Amino acid sequence: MVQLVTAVIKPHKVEEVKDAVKAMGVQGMTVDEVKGFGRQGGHAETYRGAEYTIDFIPKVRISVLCDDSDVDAVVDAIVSAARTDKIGDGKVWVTPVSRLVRIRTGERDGEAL
Amino acid sequence: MVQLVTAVIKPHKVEEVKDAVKAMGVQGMTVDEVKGFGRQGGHAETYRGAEYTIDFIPKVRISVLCDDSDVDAVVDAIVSAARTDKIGDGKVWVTPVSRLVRIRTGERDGEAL
Amino acid sequence: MVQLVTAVIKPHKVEEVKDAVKAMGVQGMTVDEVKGFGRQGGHAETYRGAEYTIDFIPKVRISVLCDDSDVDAVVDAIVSAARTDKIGDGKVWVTPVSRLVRIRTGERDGEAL
Amino acid sequence: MNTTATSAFDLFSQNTNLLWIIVGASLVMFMQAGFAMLETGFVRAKNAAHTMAMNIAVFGTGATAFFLVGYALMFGGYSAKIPGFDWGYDHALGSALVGSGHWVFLWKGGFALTGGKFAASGAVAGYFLYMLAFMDTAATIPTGSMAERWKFKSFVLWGFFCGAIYYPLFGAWTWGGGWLSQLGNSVKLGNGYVDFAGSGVVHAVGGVAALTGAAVIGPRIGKYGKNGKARGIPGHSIAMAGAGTLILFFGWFGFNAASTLQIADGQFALVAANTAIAAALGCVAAMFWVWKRTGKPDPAMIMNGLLAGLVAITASCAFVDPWAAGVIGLIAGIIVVEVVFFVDQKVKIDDPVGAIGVHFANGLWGVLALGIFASGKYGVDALGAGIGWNGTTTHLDSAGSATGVTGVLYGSAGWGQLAAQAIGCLVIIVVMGAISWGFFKLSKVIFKGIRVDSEVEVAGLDVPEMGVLAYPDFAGTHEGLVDESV
Amino acid sequence: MNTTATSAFDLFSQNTNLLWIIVGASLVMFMQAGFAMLETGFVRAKNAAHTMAMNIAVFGTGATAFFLVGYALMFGGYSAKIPGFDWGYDHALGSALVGSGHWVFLWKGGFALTGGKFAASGAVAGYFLYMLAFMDTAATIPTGSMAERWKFKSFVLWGFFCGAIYYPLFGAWTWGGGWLSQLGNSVKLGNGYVDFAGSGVVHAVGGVAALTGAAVIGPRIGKYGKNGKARGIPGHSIAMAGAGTLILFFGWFGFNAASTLQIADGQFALVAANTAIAAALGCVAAMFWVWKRTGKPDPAMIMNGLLAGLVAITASCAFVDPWAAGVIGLIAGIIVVEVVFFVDQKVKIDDPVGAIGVHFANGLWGVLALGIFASGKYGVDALGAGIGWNGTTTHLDSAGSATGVTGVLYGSAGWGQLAAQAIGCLVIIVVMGAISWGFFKLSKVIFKGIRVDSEVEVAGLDVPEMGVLAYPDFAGTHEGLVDESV
Amino acid sequence: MNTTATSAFDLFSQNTNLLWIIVGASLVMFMQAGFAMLETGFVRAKNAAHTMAMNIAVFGTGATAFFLVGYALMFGGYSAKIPGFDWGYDHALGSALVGSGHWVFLWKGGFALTGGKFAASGAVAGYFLYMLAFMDTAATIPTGSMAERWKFKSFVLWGFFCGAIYYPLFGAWTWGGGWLSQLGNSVKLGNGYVDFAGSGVVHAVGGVAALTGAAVIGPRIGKYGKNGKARGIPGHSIAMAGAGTLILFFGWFGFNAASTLQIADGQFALVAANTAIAAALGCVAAMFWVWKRTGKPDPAMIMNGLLAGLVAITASCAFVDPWAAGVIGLIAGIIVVEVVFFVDQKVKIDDPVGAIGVHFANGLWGVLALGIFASGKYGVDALGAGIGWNGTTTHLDSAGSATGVTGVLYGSAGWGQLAAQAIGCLVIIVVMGAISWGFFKLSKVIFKGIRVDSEVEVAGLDVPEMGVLAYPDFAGTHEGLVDESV
Ligand SMILES: Nc1ncnc2c1ncn2[C@@H]1O[C@H](COP(=O)(O)OP(=O)(O)O)[C@@H](O)[C@H]1O
Ligand SMILES: Nc1ncnc2c1ncn2[C@@H]1O[C@H](COP(=O)(O)OP(=O)(O)O)[C@@H](O)[C@H]1O
Ligand SMILES: Nc1ncnc2c1ncn2[C@@H]1O[C@H](COP(=O)(O)OP(=O)(O)O)[C@@H](O)[C@H]1O
Repeated sequence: MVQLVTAVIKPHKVEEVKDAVKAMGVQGMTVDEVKGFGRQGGHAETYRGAEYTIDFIPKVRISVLCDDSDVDAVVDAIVSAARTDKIGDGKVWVTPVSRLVRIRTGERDGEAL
Repeated sequence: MVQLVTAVIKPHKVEEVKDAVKAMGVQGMTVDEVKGFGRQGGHAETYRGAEYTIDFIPKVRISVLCDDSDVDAVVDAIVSAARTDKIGDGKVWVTPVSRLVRIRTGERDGEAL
Repeated sequence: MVQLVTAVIKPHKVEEVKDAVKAMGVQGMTVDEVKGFGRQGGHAETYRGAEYTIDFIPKVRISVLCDDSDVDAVVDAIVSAARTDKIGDGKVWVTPVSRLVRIRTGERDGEAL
Repeated sequence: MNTTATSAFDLFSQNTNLLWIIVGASLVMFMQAGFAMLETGFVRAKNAAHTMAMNIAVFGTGATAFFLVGYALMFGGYSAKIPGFDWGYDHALGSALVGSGHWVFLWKGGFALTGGKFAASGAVAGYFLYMLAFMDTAATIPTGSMAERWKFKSFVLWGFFCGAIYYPLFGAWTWGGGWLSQLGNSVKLGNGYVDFAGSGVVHAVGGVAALTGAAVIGPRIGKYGKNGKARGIPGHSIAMAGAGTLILFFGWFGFNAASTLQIADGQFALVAANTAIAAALGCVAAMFWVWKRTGKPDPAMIMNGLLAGLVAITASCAFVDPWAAGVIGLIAGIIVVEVVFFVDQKVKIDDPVGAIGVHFANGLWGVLALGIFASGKYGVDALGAGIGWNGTTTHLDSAGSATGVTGVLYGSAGWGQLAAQAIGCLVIIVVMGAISWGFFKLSKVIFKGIRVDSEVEVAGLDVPEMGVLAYPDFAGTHEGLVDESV
Repeated sequence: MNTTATSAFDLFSQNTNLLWIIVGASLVMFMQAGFAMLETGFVRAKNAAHTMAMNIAVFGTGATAFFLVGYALMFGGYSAKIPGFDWGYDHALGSALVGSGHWVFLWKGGFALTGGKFAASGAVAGYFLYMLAFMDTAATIPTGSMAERWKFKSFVLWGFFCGAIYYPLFGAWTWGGGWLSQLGNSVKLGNGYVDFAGSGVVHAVGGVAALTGAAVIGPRIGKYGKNGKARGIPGHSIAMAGAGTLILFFGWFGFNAASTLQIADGQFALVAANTAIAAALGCVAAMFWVWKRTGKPDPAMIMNGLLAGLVAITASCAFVDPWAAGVIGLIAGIIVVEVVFFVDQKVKIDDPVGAIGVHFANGLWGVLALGIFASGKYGVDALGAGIGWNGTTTHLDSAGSATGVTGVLYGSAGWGQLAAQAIGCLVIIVVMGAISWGFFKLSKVIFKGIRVDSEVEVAGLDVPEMGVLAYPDFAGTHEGLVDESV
Repeated sequence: MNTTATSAFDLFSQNTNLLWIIVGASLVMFMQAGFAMLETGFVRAKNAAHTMAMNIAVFGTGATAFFLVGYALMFGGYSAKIPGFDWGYDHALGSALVGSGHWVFLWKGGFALTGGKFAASGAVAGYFLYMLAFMDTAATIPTGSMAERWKFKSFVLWGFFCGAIYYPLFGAWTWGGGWLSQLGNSVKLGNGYVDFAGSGVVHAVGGVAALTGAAVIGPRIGKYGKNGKARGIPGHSIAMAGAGTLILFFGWFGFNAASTLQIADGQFALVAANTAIAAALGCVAAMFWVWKRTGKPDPAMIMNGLLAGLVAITASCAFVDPWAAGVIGLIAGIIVVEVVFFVDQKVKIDDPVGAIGVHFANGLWGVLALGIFASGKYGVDALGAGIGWNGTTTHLDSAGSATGVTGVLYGSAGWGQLAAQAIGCLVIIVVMGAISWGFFKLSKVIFKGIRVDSEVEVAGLDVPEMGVLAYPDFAGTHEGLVDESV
């Protein structure tokens, strides 16, 4: 079976995480830009004298589909590559996938990875 | 265990939903900009005389990881904060999460929230 | 019960996929822009003589909530509409949804679609 | 034959003067591009097409009205008083519509540039164009302060109103030779109200409409929190705003230096240098001041500071020494920061681009500064024998000859000049303020509100009002495109 | 000594005339920035780098060709006919290449600005520069109508072709003193084909190439739905397009007013005022017209309307009264809306920026409008004793003296003028249309198609053709970066 | 009466000359908008507000310093040597501060434009303004090469330093009549160092600071991979950069053509034409060269090529024939590609905008090219009887009369000129290089580093340094807004 590993990380860590995941033998991933809100908090700036807060902080979300058997390793790889030990490093989580298809070939599940 | 609550809402409701979720004691959330297509439908405009349709309507997607025990409350909070009673208010749904890690500390599952 | 069908496809296929899904009777969908990394690989360009690689390729992600009973048909519809038979066509996967609410009305699960 | 040579020279030199006016007019017209980029950069992306469209249409509407009506009301009886021009000069085309003698309030004659002399005379056409460009500048100022919420329909009426009546009114009183310009003759106050290139006539008059308009229309949704605290709503493109600022700076050389209307003395060069010096000091002063006040050198304020220096020097640029231009600019840079903060946070009038601080406050400061720093060296006889600047002959010295425009730093005679300037400021605030306030109030009735619905405002004005997205290819620029009240 | 004084004055006044030409040339050259921003704003983000690069490279390629070859073909035998210039004026540098007498079709002489007089003479250099800038304007028009699908290679050839041959051809026939300009002498039609600053020579000639080019290259993928219905494909930055529009407006003062080529009479000022008036009315007319037609005041049409007014007044700006300039602009504003709609929806030629409506249709309207509204006051003797505008002496009145350029509203003599104008229009449509059509057809053979592959077109031309993204930091600007047919 | 007529003409012609200077100064000042858009377009979105703010503040700081101090050091003893100006010309206002005779190194006099003549004289004010605009150009060059990492505080000091000392120093040695300009008199090298509009004085001097600054500050994080290989870091808006390029092109007509400082001969027109020709060839050459080198016609290089042609022709534009202008531009287009590649990939100095290739390398090429291509036709007596260009009388021919500026292609006498040019280049590289390097090294001590923290650099400088986002409404423009080291 296949599972979906999702991570929200700091943007400047994308390259490193990508390399780490690739090194695991995972063949692909999908990323998008998100804004995060958490312990890290935002900060206030002034624009022409009036304050405004930037409270959503830019993050990158990474989605990796992988085999059951690889999930642990992928999660660990992401965690160690994305870690800066500073607040705001983000989260990784795993959700079950009941079916997967590769559009080009119609291959399914593990085959489709 | 942890679950993932996802909501697609109207953009101008983000602040209110954020406040409502925060008020529930949830410590973080991740948002991104999406385009929605649904009952609300799009609308046609003209550009130099030729019509074009804007049929995907901007929405904001909110992802909140929370404890099993908080899921109901979080869903309700989002629903009531995001509601305008007009078509296009959006949806909230819940998916299971089999594992969660906080990157900074390596804490897991409920601890990682 | 309800499930979530997610697809990562080539951007110029969005209209066709939308039409195919709509033709299935599905009432709505949510799309966002993502960047993909996979077999398709990236490519190198030069900017003022120095190389740089565009290794994340723009894709569109489509999320469709639908009834258990429709999942197969929706997946197939997406696959056939998005297919170009060329590398990089993308993936479709299905994840379970434990609960769904329509914000406007509070309707739940199948009702909320 | 010698005579012929001389008169060929006279004609040619007059036409060279006219050339300078046309080059200057083109530069001032180009300022519309600067305003367009500055204002559009300072609004949110969801209102960018609306703001840009206003900045183009304001020329169209304002110019049409000024062409048909405004120019005739402003200069009808005075014509193009371009020095050394035989045609046009002192040949009244029309006559007073309201008032007479030193107390003329409006003129008439030459509507749609028709009438004997108009069609034939390059001089009148050139003067018209230069004045048109100034009108355009005044007209576009409120599009900034009222941006992100103004109904396009209502804005269109403003363009016609400003070009036909609003701007020509104060214009007739000052540059048109009307009552304010004659305060020197009528009540012996210096050379009368003196405003070389329009700190008052253009900037403060446009600025007071920006103020009353913003007050009448109310603040943008979300500008003031529940506690009433002002929130910053950053503009969507600092880069665009910066480019606009530098275009305005360029255009200002036409605005100020070509206001000599002739090149026979080298004064236009001093004017240009003073303009640059005041801009530099305004920029630097605002940068350091805002840095001290908020901890960071806010780019929007660096831009506003440069423009503040330009607005402030505009009235006096031909009458002051370079060091004084520096001082005027420096003070302008501080004023703009303080006024923007004050209006935003204390008065709670919401002005997305800082138009009130830049044009209104520094327009007034510029008018007054002339009464302080004018050195008396210039403006004695700018238009020919016995005529002081602005067509006055007053302020004769003990020997009975006309004196240059003199501020209080250059002799006690300057107090009269300062008084004339203060009267001008008062008239702008009270009379032009009331007229523009009345116009916006009346517009409210005509258009059932001059402000878009709150749903439209939240969604962004571009689609509901203009039918286009400013940036359809960029993610996240429009939060909610449609009127969601279906 | 008196003689010396006189001749010093003569020399100085000639050089002042030349100065105006150089200032004007700079302004016209700056219009390239306006075109670049307008066109780039009106295309999708995924083609923005390609469109911008064309707008810069078209100057490079076109100017190189015009310098080496084009100027010689256009003016070789005529030289710089700048009024009052002793050097250059009436001193033929080369001779006719094709034709003779009133029927010259091409000149030769002064290739690469070499040859006796060229290197020494500021007058020739200045005239060359001004003409270069006009050529550049014509050359850049098709980059708009063919945007978002034109192979860069094929575009490069167009630049050289336009600068070397295409533009100089019609140029030689008109401003170069060739057969069209001599229709007054040869077949007694008014003053011959008269086109003051190039509604026809520049705009319609560039515009017809925009038309044939867009026809040959075909519509963008997705422009016409399965049912054949035109779909709007909004440009990626209304703000950028608006700024470009206002830059063009600014540059137009150089385009039109400096086309007097001298300042000895004040005519340049009337020209400038007429230019602004037509722009204003064009803007307002298009705004209201499109508002009525579609329900919203489309910003793209407000911009196109202002430009339409400018294009239309260009031919006649020196010959008409201000009221007529207003009427010409007003009609232009309506024409542009209708033609853009018609071409887009009925003719189904896809023109992303509206170049056909603005430059082609209103270029022709401008040429004809001169035959209607020219007042007869100007153009009698613009170049010296006995020479009418365009180097003709024709249309002598009953007393045997040359008359000014006169349209049908000012006497039945105007019908000859209108006929000459109509012949000019016909030549543009038929001859220049055929040449440009042939060029694009031939290019298709040379480059195996002048259009990029459909995969590239869908992906956006920026990466495949130019190797860069226009906006790499912004999400969503490029749908599919790569040729996915691997 | 005849005398009066004559002197009225003299006065008027002098003021017309002055007008050209003011128009030119405005154009050069507008180049700041071009630099601002070019540089901002070439950086990443996360640093756009910082880059734009530098481009505005550099005028403010530099101009303030030049007004207070720099102009006095550069011209104190020389005043405004504007041809035909009785006031100002040859009337020393101050005196040498360092050096004497042919070997003056700095002047003094006229600080803050005070002192007898300054306040009164339009001529001095106009000359000051023109020189101010050139200084501004030099000052803004390093803001490009050091962009995306320069502490704003440290940048502010650069502005003051450049305006007060750095630029005036080399300026005094050349245009100020100092030792380099006198090499013809002192050591008989041609007409001394000749640099018509500043390929060296402005571009190479600014460019060498861009080089030393970029070297001292180091490359941007990520510019060089682990293997040391250069990585392209594409700018965030090719469209903005392109618009900036075309603004610079426009401004360059003021830069070069108004450097004649008078219009009495038609030379300014030749200068303008040469400027356009070199730009065209530079653009085309760079396009084809980069196309061949990398497989695609990189738009950034098309832009840099056009600018390279402009920089290279700047020194010699008044002294060469059009064909030579073409050759100089063509070579410049190749140089810029090669130097940008070389600096980036071999020398490994990181210059985000290509300033070193454009301004430094082509500035030097321009200075040398004069020594090769100058035709000897101009510069004999540009400033009055017996004075060669740059105030020299040297290089008398066998008949004992002064010769024009002559390069090696026009006679062996040219070798002296080429030597003078080479000395100028050497002084720029060695002396100005050392001074600017020392300044940046010293700044490092003063500000505890002139570079922002790496966290700030990765996050983007806009919020940490300036307190704003350049594009708050667009997704993905700022990677990590905050200093995450909490
Ligand atoms: N409960 C949550 N649900 C969804 N996303 C979360 C949640 N908590 C945190 N995040 C995401 O993780 C990012 C980092 O979280 P934060 O609390 O700031 O630091 P840390 O990960 O070090 O605990 C946030 O910016 C947000 O995007
Ligand atoms: N089946 C679906 N799958 C995924 N997203 C959906 C689905 N239906 C609706 N949505 C999302 O919810 C948004 C609102 O839905 P819509 O049908 O317009 O109104 P309502 O939520 O009031 O029923 C849509 O714009 C879309 O983003
Ligand atoms: N393991 C994966 N996890 C998440 N997304 C993936 C994965 N593999 C591929 N993708 C997504 O699918 C897209 C297409 O994949 P690719 O391997 O290039 O071609 P194909 O789908 O034809 O196998 C990628 O660009 C990426 O967005």
